[in-house]
Amino acid sequence: MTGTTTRALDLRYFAWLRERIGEGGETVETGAPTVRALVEELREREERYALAFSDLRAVRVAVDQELADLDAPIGNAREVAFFPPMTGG
Amino acid sequence: MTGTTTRALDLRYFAWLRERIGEGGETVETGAPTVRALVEELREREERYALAFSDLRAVRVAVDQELADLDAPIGNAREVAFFPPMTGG
Amino acid sequence: MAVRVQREDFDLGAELARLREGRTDIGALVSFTGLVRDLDGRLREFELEHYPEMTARALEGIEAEARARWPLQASLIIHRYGRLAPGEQIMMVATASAHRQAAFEAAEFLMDYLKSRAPFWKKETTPEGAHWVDAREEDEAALERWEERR
Amino acid sequence: MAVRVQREDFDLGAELARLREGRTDIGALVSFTGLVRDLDGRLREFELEHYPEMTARALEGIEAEARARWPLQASLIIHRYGRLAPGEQIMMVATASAHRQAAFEAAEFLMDYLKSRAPFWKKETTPEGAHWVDAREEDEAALERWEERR
Repeated sequence: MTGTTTRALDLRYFAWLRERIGEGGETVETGAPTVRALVEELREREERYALAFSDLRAVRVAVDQELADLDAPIGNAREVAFFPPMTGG
Repeated sequence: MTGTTTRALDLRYFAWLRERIGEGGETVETGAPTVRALVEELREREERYALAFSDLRAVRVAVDQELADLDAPIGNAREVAFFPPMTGG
Repeated sequence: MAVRVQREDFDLGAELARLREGRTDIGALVSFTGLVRDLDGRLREFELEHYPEMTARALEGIEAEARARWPLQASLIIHRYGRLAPGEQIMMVATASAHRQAAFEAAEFLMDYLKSRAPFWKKETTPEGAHWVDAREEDEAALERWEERR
Repeated sequence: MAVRVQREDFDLGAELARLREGRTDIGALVSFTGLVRDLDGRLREFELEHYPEMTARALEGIEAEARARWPLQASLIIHRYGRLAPGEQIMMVATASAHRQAAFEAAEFLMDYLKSRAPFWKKETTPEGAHWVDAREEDEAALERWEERR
């Protein structure tokens, strides 16, 4: 993150992503421009993140509570959420 | 019906067929081998039958309470019913 | 597994509750209810004539066909006859299955057959007079999609 | 025109009765109810996790999409979360329209989207342990039929 502006971002985890990471959410300081870059930062941080994000095909993302793509820009979003494919209904 | 054996057959009429013929049912003596032949007999009998059966595309038939074709044999059936296309549900 | 033909109204909620009562093998429950429509407030009378000796038999045949085609845990058809008021319930079908697709398909199949193959006739009276409701060509056409799959 | 996300159970019959109360413009009312299945009696716990800040918004988006596609007189989505017992109601959708095709299609559309696009996750616990229910590939595939029609 050298040279880039960082800012506070709320992260949320659900279902087995929450269980693997060990918490339902946290606030991080990040300069990641996209969700994918954010995931890379998290993976490098600790083993439990690397494990939770080991298969990205099994991970879904919401940016400010709207479903989004892994390559979505984070922009001025306040909250990014990670979870497995949904099983409503 | 000369030369053929006739027998008693219960007829039933529903919806506008019942209204045009003026009754819900009757018992007739007939030797008609098929429903179509029976309809011909009725048509010749009285004007109200000719009217009710003027457009056979609008007439459905049940023989002994099972949907049947106009050319279905009457056989040993006890009851033949005539009605317009059904509008259940 | 039940068919009822009756003059009286029915309690949709109670029927659906009874269908799944004490069971844990149903994942999906679908219901359809047909109601007397009166868009412009001009409907004076609505009457359903039927062919009593044939009706229950026809409905049971339709239900048996649905149960042969889809894995249903339960099914129900109730159809009324006689004079009904605007907004009243005309009939209902309910289908219960492990998964939603079977429950939805079976309910649609039952309705498509009921529309064109159950011996009921609807008569509406407005200030202009009485008329028998025409069968809709789409209803006959709707049956074809089930024929293809046989 | 209503979406509810709640821990408590709901009264299916009362909800359907309320939907058509005092109305005469509804010809067809379709409901779907999802229930907790436990075929072999081995389900110890069933839990529905959700993303509270997103759930209502997601359901309202799905409902608005259905109302844009079909002429619906009324619609309702209720989805529960939390711990549920075998046989309990998980959720319901109801759609009301003038004709049956619109009501059926809209209900199926809502269900297809709810299955894969509403932020709920199911966890089942049996004597062997707990596991998160996998999304079914058919459920993702079911969405495609609605994409084509756009």
